[in-house]
Amino acid sequence: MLEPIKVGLESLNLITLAPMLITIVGGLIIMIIDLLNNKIHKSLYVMLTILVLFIDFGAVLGLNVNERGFFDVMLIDGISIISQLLIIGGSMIFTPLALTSKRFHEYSYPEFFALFLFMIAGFQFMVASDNLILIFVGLETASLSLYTLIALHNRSNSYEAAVKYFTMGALAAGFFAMGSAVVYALTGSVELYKVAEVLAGRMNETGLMITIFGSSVLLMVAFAFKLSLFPFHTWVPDVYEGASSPLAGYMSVVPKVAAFVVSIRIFGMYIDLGVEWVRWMILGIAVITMTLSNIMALVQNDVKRMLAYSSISHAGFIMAAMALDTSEGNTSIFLYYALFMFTNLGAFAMLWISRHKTRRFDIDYDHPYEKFAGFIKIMPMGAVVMALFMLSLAGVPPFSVFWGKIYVMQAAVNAGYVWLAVVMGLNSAIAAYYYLKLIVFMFLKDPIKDVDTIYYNLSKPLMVIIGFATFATIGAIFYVQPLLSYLYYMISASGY
Amino acid sequence: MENILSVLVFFPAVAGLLGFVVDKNSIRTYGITVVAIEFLLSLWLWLGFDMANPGMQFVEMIPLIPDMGISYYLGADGISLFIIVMTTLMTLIGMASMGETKNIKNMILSLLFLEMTMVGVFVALDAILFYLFWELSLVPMLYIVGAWGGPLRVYAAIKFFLYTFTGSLIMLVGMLFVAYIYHSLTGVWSFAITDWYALVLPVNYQLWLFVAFFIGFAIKVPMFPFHTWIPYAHGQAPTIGSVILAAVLLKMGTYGFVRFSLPMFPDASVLSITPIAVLSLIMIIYTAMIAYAQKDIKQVIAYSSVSHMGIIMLGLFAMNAEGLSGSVFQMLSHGIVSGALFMLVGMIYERRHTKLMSEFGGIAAVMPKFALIFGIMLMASVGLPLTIGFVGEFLVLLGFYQVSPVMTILAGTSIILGAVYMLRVMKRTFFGPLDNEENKKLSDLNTRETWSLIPLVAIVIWLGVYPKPVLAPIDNSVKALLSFMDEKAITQEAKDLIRLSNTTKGGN
Amino acid sequence: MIGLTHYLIIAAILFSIGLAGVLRRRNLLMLFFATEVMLNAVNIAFAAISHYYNDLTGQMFAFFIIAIAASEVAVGLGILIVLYKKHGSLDLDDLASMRG
Amino acid sequence: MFENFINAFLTAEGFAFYLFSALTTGLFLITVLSKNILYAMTSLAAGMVLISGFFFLLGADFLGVVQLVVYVGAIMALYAFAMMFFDATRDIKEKNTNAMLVFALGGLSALVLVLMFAAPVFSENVVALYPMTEGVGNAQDVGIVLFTKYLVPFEVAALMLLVAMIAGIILAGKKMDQSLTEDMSADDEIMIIKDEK
Amino acid sequence: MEKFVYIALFAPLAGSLFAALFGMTPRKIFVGIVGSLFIGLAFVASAVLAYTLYTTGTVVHVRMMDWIQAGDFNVSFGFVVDQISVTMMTVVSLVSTIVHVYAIGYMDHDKSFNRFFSYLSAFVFSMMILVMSDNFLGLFIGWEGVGVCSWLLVGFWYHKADKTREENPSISPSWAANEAFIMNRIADLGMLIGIFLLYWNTGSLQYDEVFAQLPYLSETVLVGAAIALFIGAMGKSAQFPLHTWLTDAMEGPTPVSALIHAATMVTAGVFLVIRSNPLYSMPEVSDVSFFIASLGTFVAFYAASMALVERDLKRIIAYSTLSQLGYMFAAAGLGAYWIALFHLGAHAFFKALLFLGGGNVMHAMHDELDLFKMGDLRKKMRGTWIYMTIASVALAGLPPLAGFWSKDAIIETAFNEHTYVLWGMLVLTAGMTAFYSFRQVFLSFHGEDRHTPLGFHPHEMYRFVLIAMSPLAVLAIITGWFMNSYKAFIYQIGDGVQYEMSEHTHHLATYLGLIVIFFAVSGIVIAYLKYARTGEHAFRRNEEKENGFFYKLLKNQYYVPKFYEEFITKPYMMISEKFWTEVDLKIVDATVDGIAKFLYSAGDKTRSMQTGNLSNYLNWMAVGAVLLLVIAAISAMIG
Repeated sequence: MLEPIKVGLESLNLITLAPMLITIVGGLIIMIIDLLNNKIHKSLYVMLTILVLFIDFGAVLGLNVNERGFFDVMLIDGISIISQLLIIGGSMIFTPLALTSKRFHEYSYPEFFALFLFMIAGFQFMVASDNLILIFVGLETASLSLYTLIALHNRSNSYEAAVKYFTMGALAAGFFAMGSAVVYALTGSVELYKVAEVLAGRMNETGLMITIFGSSVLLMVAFAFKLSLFPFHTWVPDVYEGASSPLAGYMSVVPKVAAFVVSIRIFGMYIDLGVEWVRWMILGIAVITMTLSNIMALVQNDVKRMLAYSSISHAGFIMAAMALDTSEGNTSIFLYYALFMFTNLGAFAMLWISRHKTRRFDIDYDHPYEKFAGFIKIMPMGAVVMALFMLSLAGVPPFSVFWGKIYVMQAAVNAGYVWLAVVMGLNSAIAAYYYLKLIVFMFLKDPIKDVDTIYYNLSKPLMVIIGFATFATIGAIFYVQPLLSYLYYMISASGY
Repeated sequence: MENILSVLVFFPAVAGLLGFVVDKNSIRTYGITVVAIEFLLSLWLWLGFDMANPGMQFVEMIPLIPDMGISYYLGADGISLFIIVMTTLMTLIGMASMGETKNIKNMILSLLFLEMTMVGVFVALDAILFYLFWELSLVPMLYIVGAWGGPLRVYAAIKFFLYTFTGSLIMLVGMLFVAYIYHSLTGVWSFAITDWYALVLPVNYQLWLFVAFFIGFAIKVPMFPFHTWIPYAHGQAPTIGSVILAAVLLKMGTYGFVRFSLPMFPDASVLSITPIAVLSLIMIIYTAMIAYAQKDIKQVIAYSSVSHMGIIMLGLFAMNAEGLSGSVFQMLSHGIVSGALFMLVGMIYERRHTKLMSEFGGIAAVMPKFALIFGIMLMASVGLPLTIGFVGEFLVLLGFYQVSPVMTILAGTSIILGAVYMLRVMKRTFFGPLDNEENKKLSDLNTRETWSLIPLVAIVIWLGVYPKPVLAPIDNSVKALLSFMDEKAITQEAKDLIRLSNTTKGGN
Repeated sequence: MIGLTHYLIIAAILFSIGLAGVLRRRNLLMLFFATEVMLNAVNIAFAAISHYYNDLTGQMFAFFIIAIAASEVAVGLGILIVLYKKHGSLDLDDLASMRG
Repeated sequence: MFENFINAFLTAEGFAFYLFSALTTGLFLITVLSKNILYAMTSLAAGMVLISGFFFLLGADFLGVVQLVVYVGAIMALYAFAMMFFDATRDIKEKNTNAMLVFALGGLSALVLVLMFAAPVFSENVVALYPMTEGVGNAQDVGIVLFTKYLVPFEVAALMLLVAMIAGIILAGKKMDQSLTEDMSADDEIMIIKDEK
Repeated sequence: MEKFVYIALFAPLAGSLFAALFGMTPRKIFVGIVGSLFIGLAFVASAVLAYTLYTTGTVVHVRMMDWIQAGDFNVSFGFVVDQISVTMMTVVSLVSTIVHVYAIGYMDHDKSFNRFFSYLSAFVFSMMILVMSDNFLGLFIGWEGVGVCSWLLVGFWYHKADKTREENPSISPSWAANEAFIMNRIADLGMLIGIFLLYWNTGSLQYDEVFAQLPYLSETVLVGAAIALFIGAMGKSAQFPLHTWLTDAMEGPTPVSALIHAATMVTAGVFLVIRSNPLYSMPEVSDVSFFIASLGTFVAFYAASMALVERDLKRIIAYSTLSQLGYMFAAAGLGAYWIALFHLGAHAFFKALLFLGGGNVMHAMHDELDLFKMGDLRKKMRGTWIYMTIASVALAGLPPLAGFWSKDAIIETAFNEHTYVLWGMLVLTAGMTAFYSFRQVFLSFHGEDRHTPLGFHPHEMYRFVLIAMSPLAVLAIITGWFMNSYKAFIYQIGDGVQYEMSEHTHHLATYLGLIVIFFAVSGIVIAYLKYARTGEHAFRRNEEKENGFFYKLLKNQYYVPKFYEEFITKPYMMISEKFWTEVDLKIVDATVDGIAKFLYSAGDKTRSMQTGNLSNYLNWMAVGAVLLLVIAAISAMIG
């Protein structure tokens, strides 16, 4: 017979669960409020969400580094903390975009905000564990919420986007499961630290390499899908186009941060084990991704699709850094996303406020370049700010993304991959063209029509958000140092 | 005022920000006042500059991102001092003579930001800071070319931006690599150029890094075969754009060679003398010939710029004080002269809305003042003694003669070919019968135009007759640079060449 | 004796069948069937490995996969419903309003 | 080789394995190949049942039951309702299918996966972290691990199901039928932001 | 003495700037007067310096200020007044003064009168720098300065349109100006190279320092420097093959031709060789020196031959200038520097006189220069006729006029150096010189009146102009008489410039002189017989002869300008066009754009993978996954 198991609460280290619980409870509170009174304005939910996230943020900040909890399922190491901070922070700044002057469909649902919070909880679980099961469950929780959030935009395009994302996500989930199965077959464990131990002992067994490679490939497919790497990126432009701008901007940052954390855990492990092949596979995919998406972005007619391709390219950029498997490389991922986040927030917010229900400029697109023609004449500040974001994305110093970019390239150089840095440089040059294209439209062309209605959606809170994004983008030079040393400390503390 | 360099850099930018609130009708006065103050500040810098000290002065250093070794590090030496003064001067004069009326506010503000980046490039002693200003300078220029230019302006603007951007990204990789080496040797991260100077690199590293930096700088210079953006940029840009572009932006490239390539990679520099000289020769001769084939006055001057930049490049790689000082001096001279020429072309364009030589002829009769000033600048451009153009060109050729007499003879053809295309412009535009009806009622320069050109004429003659106040500090710094290179070079060949090219036989 | 390999191979084959189905299907509903096939194949693998290592983790994993499959179906069908209401069709080929 | 096969086949486990294998393969092939959604679904359901057979065969009784309950009971029921909702019982035309590509990819993936699994993945050295206890029922065993070690994933799974529920409800809900996005064609309400001309 | 140096130097500059102040205003006569006074002042200062030098023998050396200092290179504005430079200064300032005064009359009706004086004075200033500088770079300033002034003055009537070469061999003033400038620049490059060579091998550009180093230099350096400097001299002194600009430069106003293209600037090349006499006297460079002499002789003959058939009054004088420059180079090349310098001075006087006389004719004939349209002008222009005759006699080399002494000395030198071929050619050329000079005099002033039928009503020049010209006439007559005292004066410098005929030559001097005189007289006689007579012997044009090969060859300047046009100018234009349209636009630029276009079209192509069809997306995903798996399997198997 089984002995009754006694578990002390102390040993569970429940505090590790606190951040996720906060978001979940927050989501439930919103649902309950809705039950009690369903005539409430969206701004309440927005603010509630931000408040919950604020508490969450504090809770994460208070966590100690390198703790495990709950039978070692929870892992609170440096990257888990910083990635949670990024996830929460990103969510906090994207949430207020709901506060447009015009109401959009999804924001009339309190469930939207509940799902949003659940999604964040899912991401948090994903990053705060090295157990493939929890990662998988967290991933799916977040993904399923996200699919729903996209569909809630309630346009024909959003359904299409949701279906595409969902279907491909289901396929990716299959690959993830299969990959985990192979890992499990190899090591008898799905906990990565254990996996690493066992694998290290089995590296020299003959005939096993094929399975090791195969396991990495299967997992790679799942994460390449999430990270939108070639050739698993095909959903990105369509989904971004179908989703609302805030969500699209959000998708280009937060889910990727979560996926990167898991990728670091998994593929970093492979590379640490000496499976150089994985490194080369990732490098190859990364280089193809950034190049191909760049040249595809060149020919886009819609700003949002262009930004979608650009986010693919940025992801490829970062993926290359991940393949380096150095502390600097890993730091650069977070630094990059932390900086990219603000710029992206600004760019998508600018798109968001110019969004109309009907397409006024182009039958196919919401945000064709023509819409922004002659912006400088219509609203100089708006054009200047948008141009700042574009320049930042293009990597023009001293705007935020530049610092991320330079750090990534420095990491590549330090790891001995000068060619990679050169490829990155050339890619940035190609990318500059399409960012420039928008600037050209805004500054160098004459307005086409409906000049007065472009900033349809503008509201005070959005102006604040954009202002914040602008300051964060311009002033990056002043906070890069503390950010960087914090990130680097956290990452090296957790041994990556 | 120890932090005068910071003031110099940020004063125009702050003024630019504040300028957003200034009323559209007063913005021109505002802009001119600001750049005039900036010019006075740069004169103050000159005044406070210790001419006898060849090293960096007015140094400011504030660590910005210590973890990456990036700091806010400014300083000026004899080489940068005058380029800064020239920058502020040309901005002032360019703005004062500006005839644009369309969207004047945006133009003025762009110029102010542009001035910040230009000054920034020349005072930055931190590689990343340098890169920052370098890249930022593209943005206002893009706007100026793209918004106020000719029919192909957008193409020209994008080409200008992307070309330079691409090159500088390669350069950035080079910078990162140097920082990496610095770190692996010393354990400290640093992007400070002065720290980098201390690095002694193996020759093959030097060569690769030299190439990386070369691509960045060569596109900006622009060296053959990377020069094709410039005819478009100049051809399409508004007058002020061309003036700034020719006077200052091109100098960034050559300045980069002096600041980075030469002291950091002395052996590679010595090794690359021949390839660079060959490219420079192609620039000098080939573009001079192309200039001769042009039909548009502005294009002639644009191509002549390339040709003159070839001379500057040649001087940089003469590896002796004569050539290097001459080269730096020639940067100033080319800045002033080509700036003035572009202004002149702009003035005639404003009157006739064409720049084609075939449209003109004999206008010296109706615009004598214009013809006179154009003639003076033309003569300075072809390097007439006692004008500013001669000193630099002569010293460069003199310096390079020690390296290769044959190449110097080929390069010397610039004094012939330059005269050929320039005199053709003069003849076809100003001489001959005044037979185009539209030209008969052209008005001569007005007061504003005259007074904006007269300072330039004065400088052209003053520095041609008495270049010492400018040349001496340059020479000081250049000598220090050369002895530093000699000390640092690791191959005997490089040492020998640097020594050899600095000694005259017999005498003294 | 039936070894682990046997189970794994049947799992591999079923997985590939599911994959082929995903690729082949044009009807979204039937495409979802194929994804179920894939997940089920993985479940077999987990159960088998679990059995041969005498370790419960595999069964746990399979258990969670079943839960995930269930959730996916719920969400997937929800999306399909809104889509169907709008488009009146579940045919993949009708879904190409965004491209390029 | 063949002898081994015969020997294996002749044991009870072996017989069951091969039987289930053949049947599941066949059924799932019908699922992915059939033009009739009813056949496809039925065969899928049957295949699920047989897979639970595998589980029982492998001693994962609890899993087998869950498989039957969740898959066959819940999921298939959902699919059945959906099928009826979508009125998808008619034959589906599979247009534009590049059969070659599909089978090549399917075959290739099968080949590579089989190659992978044919490698000696099983190692005697691997020590079970959560061993099955001798003489204890599978359900009990599972229960203990699930509510200790995997309690967090379990709860997250609950959250996931909640999410799925909410999602299903709101997506299928009536509010999705019309757009709640405000009509923006009312231009007279437009907030005009423009530069002073 | 320093103040005289500065006065001589800067008085012309002051005059120029003064005139420039009124550059854009209508004609003001006082501008011309003040300008002339300034130049006169310079002459006085020069004369004082010359006198002082003659009496005391002290060389004045001033160092005004630093100019270029870089590295070891150090050049200042330094001026030296020694026997050589003071000769030049005096000649230059004297001729300039006269030309200035002359121009007041000549440019009377020109609306750009003030501008003209500004340029002319600026030219004198440049010329003063050229001759006074104590270093090669200072010389180069003047060298280029006179080039620019020449450009300005040749192109003074810039408004004239281009004509075809058949209509006007010089095409147009602005064309001729550009040609002059560019051709000089070609030579200047040579000179610059010489300067570089000297600097890097001696460490200085000061004449005295450079010359002090000469004995220690290798032969290569010496020869190189000698050749390079001489190339510079060839351009400025219009030696073959860089000679075509000089005749074309006659497009400028006549005072300009007199001052720049006869008396002063074109002799700068000779001056350079004389100045650098220590270099050219080095035994290592004797071949170069001999080449200089040979080229000079050749040019003397060559130019004279073209003058034989020329009909344009000014161009004839230009050819004669060219020819006389050849004489000077012959002397300098043979080592007789002081003789060359003496001829330079003498030539300046009579040639300026000749030009100014020509200017009078031109003025009278309303800018018509065709000799065949003149004839019998002496009745209407007596003063001019006298001047022209004096100058022509001097040029022809008849005693006792200036030309005889100096030219005879040169011919004698050629004999003395045993270069009999050169001697022979120079003697022959002397005859030709006499012929074409008097052909010109006879055609214009004697023979039948051909101008009245054509509607010309010539009149004599202003009296003050004629008076102003008189010093030149006097000098053209008497200069030669002072040859020996000049010799003593210039010998003060030292060994370098001293040149003495050998005993043998000295012995034969009289005979040699007679031979020259014989040739000259023969030339004059032939010219008289052919052109000066009236009535039935009067000159008639001979169509047949004018279509003859030799006539046409000479008339077309041996087709050299044509050759330049066909083989240099046109190909250069063509290659330039090709470089622009074919190479720069179609290769270099197209490559850059090609990269961009390639990327863009690649984007367009890859874009098609984004079909929007989910099935395709799934296919991509599966293809990616399976491909990765296959690669993984293969690479694992390989190792």
